[in-house]
Amino acid sequence: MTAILNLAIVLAAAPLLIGVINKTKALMAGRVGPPLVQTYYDLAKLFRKGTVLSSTTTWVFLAGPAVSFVVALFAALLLPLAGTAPLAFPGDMILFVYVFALARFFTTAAAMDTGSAFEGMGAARELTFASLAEPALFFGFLALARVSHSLELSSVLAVSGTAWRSSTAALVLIVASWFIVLLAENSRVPFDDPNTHLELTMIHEVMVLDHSGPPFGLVLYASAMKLFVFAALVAHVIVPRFAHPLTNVAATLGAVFAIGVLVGLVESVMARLRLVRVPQLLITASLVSAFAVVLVLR
Amino acid sequence: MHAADTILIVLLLANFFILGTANLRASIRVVAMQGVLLAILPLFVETKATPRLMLVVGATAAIKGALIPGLLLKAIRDVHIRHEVEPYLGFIPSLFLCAIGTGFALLFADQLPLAPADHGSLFVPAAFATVLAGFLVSTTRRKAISQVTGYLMLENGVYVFGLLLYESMAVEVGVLLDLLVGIFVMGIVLNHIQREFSSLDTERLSRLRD
Amino acid sequence: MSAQLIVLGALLCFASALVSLVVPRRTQVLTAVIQVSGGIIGLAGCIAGFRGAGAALRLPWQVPMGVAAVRVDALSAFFAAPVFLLGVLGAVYAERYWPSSKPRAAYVRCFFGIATGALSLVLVAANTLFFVALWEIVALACFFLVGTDTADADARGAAWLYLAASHIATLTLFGLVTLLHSATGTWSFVPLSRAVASSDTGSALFWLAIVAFGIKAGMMPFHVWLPAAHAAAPTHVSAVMSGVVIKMGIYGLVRVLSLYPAVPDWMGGTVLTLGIISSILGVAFALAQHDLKRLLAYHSIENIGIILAGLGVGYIARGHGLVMIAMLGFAGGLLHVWNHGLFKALLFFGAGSAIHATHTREIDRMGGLARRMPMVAAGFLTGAVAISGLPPLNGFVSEWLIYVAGFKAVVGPMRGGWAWLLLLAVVPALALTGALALACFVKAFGAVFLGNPRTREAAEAGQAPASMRLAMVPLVLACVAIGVVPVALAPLLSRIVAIASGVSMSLVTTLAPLQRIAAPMAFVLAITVSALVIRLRRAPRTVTWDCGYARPTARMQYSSSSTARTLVAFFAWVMPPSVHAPGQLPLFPAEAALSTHMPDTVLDRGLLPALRRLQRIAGIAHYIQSGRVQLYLVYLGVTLLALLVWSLR
Amino acid sequence: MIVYAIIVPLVAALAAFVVPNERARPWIVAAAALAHTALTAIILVTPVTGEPLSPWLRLDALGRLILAILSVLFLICAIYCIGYLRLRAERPNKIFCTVLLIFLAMTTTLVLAQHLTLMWVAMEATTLATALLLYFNENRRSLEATWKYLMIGSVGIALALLGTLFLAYSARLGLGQPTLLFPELVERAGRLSTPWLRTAFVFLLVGYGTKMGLAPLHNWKPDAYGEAPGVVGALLAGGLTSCAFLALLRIYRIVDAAGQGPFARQLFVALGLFSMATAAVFMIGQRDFKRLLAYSSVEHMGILVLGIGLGGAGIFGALLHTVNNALTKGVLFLAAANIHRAFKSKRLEDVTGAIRRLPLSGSFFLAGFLAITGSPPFGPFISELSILTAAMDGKRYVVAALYLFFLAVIFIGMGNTVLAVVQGVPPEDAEGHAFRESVFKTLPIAASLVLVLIMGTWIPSGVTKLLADATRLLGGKP
Repeated sequence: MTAILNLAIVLAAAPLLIGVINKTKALMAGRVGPPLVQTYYDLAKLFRKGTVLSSTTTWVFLAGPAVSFVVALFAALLLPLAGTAPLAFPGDMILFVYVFALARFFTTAAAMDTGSAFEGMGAARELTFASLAEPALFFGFLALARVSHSLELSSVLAVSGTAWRSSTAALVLIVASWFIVLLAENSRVPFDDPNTHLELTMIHEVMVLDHSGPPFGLVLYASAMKLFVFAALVAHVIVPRFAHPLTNVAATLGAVFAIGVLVGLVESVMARLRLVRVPQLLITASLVSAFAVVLVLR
Repeated sequence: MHAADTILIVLLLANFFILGTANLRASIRVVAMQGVLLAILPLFVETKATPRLMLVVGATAAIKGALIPGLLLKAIRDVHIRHEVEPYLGFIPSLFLCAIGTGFALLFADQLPLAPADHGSLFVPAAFATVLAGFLVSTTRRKAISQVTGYLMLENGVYVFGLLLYESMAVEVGVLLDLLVGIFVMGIVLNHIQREFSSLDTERLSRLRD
Repeated sequence: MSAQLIVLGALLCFASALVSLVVPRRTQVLTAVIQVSGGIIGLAGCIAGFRGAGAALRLPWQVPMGVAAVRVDALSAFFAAPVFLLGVLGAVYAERYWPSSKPRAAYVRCFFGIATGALSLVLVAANTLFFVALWEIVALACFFLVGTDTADADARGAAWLYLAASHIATLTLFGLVTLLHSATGTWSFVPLSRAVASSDTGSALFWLAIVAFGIKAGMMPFHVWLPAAHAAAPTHVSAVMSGVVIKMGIYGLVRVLSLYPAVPDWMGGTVLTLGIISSILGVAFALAQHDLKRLLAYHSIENIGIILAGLGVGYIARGHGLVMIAMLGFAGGLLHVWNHGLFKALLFFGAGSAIHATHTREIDRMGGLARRMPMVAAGFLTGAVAISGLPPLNGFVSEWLIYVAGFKAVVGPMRGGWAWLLLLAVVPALALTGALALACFVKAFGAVFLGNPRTREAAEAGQAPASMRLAMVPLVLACVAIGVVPVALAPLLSRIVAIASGVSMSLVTTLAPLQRIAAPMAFVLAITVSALVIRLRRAPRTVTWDCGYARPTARMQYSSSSTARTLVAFFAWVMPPSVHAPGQLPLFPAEAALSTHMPDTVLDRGLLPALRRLQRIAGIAHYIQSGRVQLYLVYLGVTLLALLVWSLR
Repeated sequence: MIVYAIIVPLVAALAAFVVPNERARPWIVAAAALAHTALTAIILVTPVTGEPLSPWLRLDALGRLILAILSVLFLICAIYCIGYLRLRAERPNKIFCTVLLIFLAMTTTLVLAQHLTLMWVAMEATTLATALLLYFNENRRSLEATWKYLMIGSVGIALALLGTLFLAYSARLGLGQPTLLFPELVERAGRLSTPWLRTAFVFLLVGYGTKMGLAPLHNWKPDAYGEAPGVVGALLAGGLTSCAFLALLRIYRIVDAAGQGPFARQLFVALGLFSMATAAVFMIGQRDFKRLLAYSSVEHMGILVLGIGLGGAGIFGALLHTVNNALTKGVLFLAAANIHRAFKSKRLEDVTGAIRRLPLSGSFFLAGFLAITGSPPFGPFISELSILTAAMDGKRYVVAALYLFFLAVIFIGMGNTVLAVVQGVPPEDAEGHAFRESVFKTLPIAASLVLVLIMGTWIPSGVTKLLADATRLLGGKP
């Protein structure tokens, strides 16, 4: 039951999150901007379109979008969007990280499958930055697990008010570093510029250059959902847990869109970092969350 | 002063002479003289003349005094080499060393307990000293012949000690024979060395190395 | 029963070695048949041994002290099973990879038989002398296999390096067993008394074990022999060496530490530290390789590190009486022994087919092989996903167990001691290792099998021969099976952990949720991917768009070295690459070449220079043997005098 | 009965000397060797009779062991000689064959001798015999080697004689009359004069140690083994050294019985370790594979005395290692001889790819290397390990550590050279040489390799008994 609910929420709300971000950026830039639901239009259009494949590619090229799509949905099932997660068991947060790693494996492999210089470059960057982001994510989990004395996402993310009071600093640090990870994992500014047109600067976008039609739709949808899931992850840490599932959903959604707005703000006030700076920022994020661990341990 | 000791003192002096002389022939002659001295030494140790005594004396005199030196002198004559000794270590230092060695021999002999009969006798120190002298000769001289000479002195030293154990000296004959064969083989090899290198300088004999 | 079967299997392996020497080329297939049957019988024995405890047997071996006693407990059987499996698959693979028409075919088969046979006996030997003897025989057989191509100087060098390293290991083992004998008075693995275990003897035994087994297992910094050997050996041999031979080290370590009534913190801490170092640096070095087999070799070091990390967690936790964490650590580490054996063999088989087709080990001279040998590519991909520790395959299960152990350690009450603090480093270390491994294998798989062929050989590569493909199938199935139904292994794991450490509890409840999720996940993924592929099978095809490059050439592709460059740069502090770059280019640059190579820091920058210096010092001593007979006589005299003085004391 | 083991070779020597036919002589040697082995076998199987034929000649447990080794090794070498001398037909073999047989007779005498001086005489005789064997090639290098061997050996043997006389003197002081018969000395050792005994031991150790080739008394070895024909090398490294070791063991018995065992063992351990160290230093980067074998022999002599010095299980290990060392040295030297002859050189510069050029000899050489460095399933594995056991059980951890360290260094040093010889591709001109691996030139090597293998996998109970008796004689526990 909750499973269907989770899937429904993610499938439905993820594109809207993108819309929120773009809208925020537009407003900040003083433009009207595309409608909030623009992403739905794009997806619908893409799924109606035909597909052209590179003659170089093999089935791996198509596995990329498919896997990332499934994985995003799967990750949604691990989140306690409605109070408790459909798939909850001790150690599920490890699975949560590793399914995204699986998706990364296939998206990057798909990129290399085209045998193009740009897409290989994108893949290389994706791999590099992700391997720096992963420790940050895990340090966060470690700290939260310590705080909540549990290994289940549902309870780990249900940070009680007492916990907030007792170890505020640590939790703030975690939220901060996870927000950075969110930006990196979903290749937003300052790590990557989703709507740049200079391939040399891109990470995620450049990897999917050769996708078209439904597969490309899947790619877009998957990345939207991934963003949503990460936003939800951060949101859960912030918002308190309510008794009624639907209240929970509402609260979570609210927080998620708030984060979307925040992302939009960041993107409109910041410029892309030079690539050499990116690792430094990510390592900083790791150190921040590592410090959080130290805080909760003593 | 026992008569035997007089002979032993002469023996020791001979050591010094051999280390001191630059003349190859002379040194060999002196070694021969040492041999003769050793041969007659038993006569002063043992009072009654048994046939065995005579045999030992005779054999020793013949082999150590005549045969072996003869062989060596013949070798020198055959290969007509220069008659200098050509030492690595100068004569003065080697004499000095020999003196130290003799002193050490006397000291070391005192460390060891002796049978009442041998108390005060020079046999043990003389033996040690001669062995050391022979050792010096064979290590500090260039010519292969000198090394054989040194080896002979060494054997003489051993022989001196053997006289202390006159009772069990039946074996001495065997020892002497061995010595003879040994020198004989050495002679053969010397001969070949001469033929191959047209010299008995051991410098030529140091090609095998690491 | 199990003992009889295992011994019979081993003897059949030896028999195949003998047969290979006598039968003519045409009937060499006979050796493979014997090897395979021996392996199957041995496997049966292992499966019987999983539950049968302490089946014992004696083989004829008439030497003082030595008794060829064989004892099979679950631990031995657990380690022996992959040996027989890879023995079988290796033989099948070699049937076409090294056909009897090829030179030295009999040689390879002979030593392959000896290696597998002796190896399986090592794991069941109950007498320490017998253990050492077989141990060295395995080493020798592997030496001959690594040096199969004696005409090739590199192979010779690799083989010699391997022999020297493993002989040092064996000598250390001599010390270990003799010290054990003087401590316990027997030549069999009997538990140490508390007094001995806590004495200096106990620590000495531990350090000897670390060196002896560390060299064999290729843990950093004792790994120097491993990359070259794995690269030079025939591929099916590399698979066996990397899959099972280096696990001998793990087995030995576990066996010896199981003799301690209590493993102090510092021992567990040492194991864990070595594990973490090996895992991170192993994968870092792997990223920097451009030789496919060297890359896989360094990943062996990484995985040995993961195994050791698991064991280290186990020992430390057990020392603090945290049964659950200990159980998870041990189970994770030991299960990873199997997993690594499976997917590493799979990867080597795949790599072997690629090398077989392109006649090069250079990753950057391959490419596009997936279109030409799809089955091999699929197999390699499975292995790559598994070794990256990704769900829903077996690699994830073992790493997950260690992760959970790490998390539990953090969540649980704090303990003192540096060893305890090390536990907190496990999770981040694993995270970094996993991410880097993933990067490395995307790079490898992508550069070898995806994109456009970079050379003519790669372009003309054909489908791999049947036997080479066949050998990969069971491994793929095994990787999936362990990943999808891990619970099936829970009883076995608790049994072997009980033997290894005395800790005993069930993992069924722990693993059940994974199993509940893995199968559907795998199913959904498979369905979606295949659905998409089938739906678009008729999709129009054209040249890669790539922002409108009209004629992209294969050389434009992102090479494997460039993929890893940034990551490798992070580790320059521990592994400085040697770069041969053109200097300041003139105004009108002529043809210029850039080549980079990653020397092994320990070997090329540490050990070899040290050895050269040693040789120079030894050379100085040679003037002693100056060739002057007088001088020799002086030595004689000096010795005499010295001893006389001594005697006067 | 036993005395025939001496007489037969002497008669054969005479025959070899008078027979004019060059082709026939090697067969005489082989026949004599066969007879000798047969005699030995009969002697060994027949139980020890109470009454010895003379107080001077008797076969005790130690003697039985060494005699067995000697006889087997000589047989192997004799058969090899048939092929070898056929290959070297250009050289007259009259002296060679005669002296070989005299060598056999003298070593047998040495093994039987129960009287110190008789033993000394025999040892001196073997020295001289060996000198003539070394000179077989009659070129400058062999001449130099012979000369050095002769000088050092003679001086050493002279010191041994002096030591013998010291022993006699201590007997005279202690027992009244200077006896030199081992049984008497052992049983009444308690009353020997200690200072003289210790001095005597030092002199005898240096003297016979020189023959055995313990560092730093070993300097004649590399030259002699390097220049002598391989078969002579085998006889020296396996046979003569074992005899010298036997001499030391007999003397050790007396010293031990006199309560000076600890002192003697100290010296043994010191010299043993020093020999291993020296060998290690000179094996690193050794370019001449026959000299390499010489140093390996130095190493193993060191291991032997070390084993005795450690006592306990070490004595058994040392005796076992005497057997293994002799047989393995047979393999190594004979294989090396074949390689040397086939490549017309013994330097690494010219010799590589021996396995391709000589599949059998090359493999034997490699196997011999693995065996001598203590790899299973060969004999030395057991003996070297049991010596280490003695060190550990005796809590001599430093000795054990040094032992292992030297073994490691030696393995690396030796392996570098050996693998360079056997592996790789032979130079083109190597094919040109006429050398072919005939039965006589390979079968003996194979035979001794098989024996080494047996010693590592299935030590016959007879051999075990021999070893056990000898060990008991030396006061060790088998």
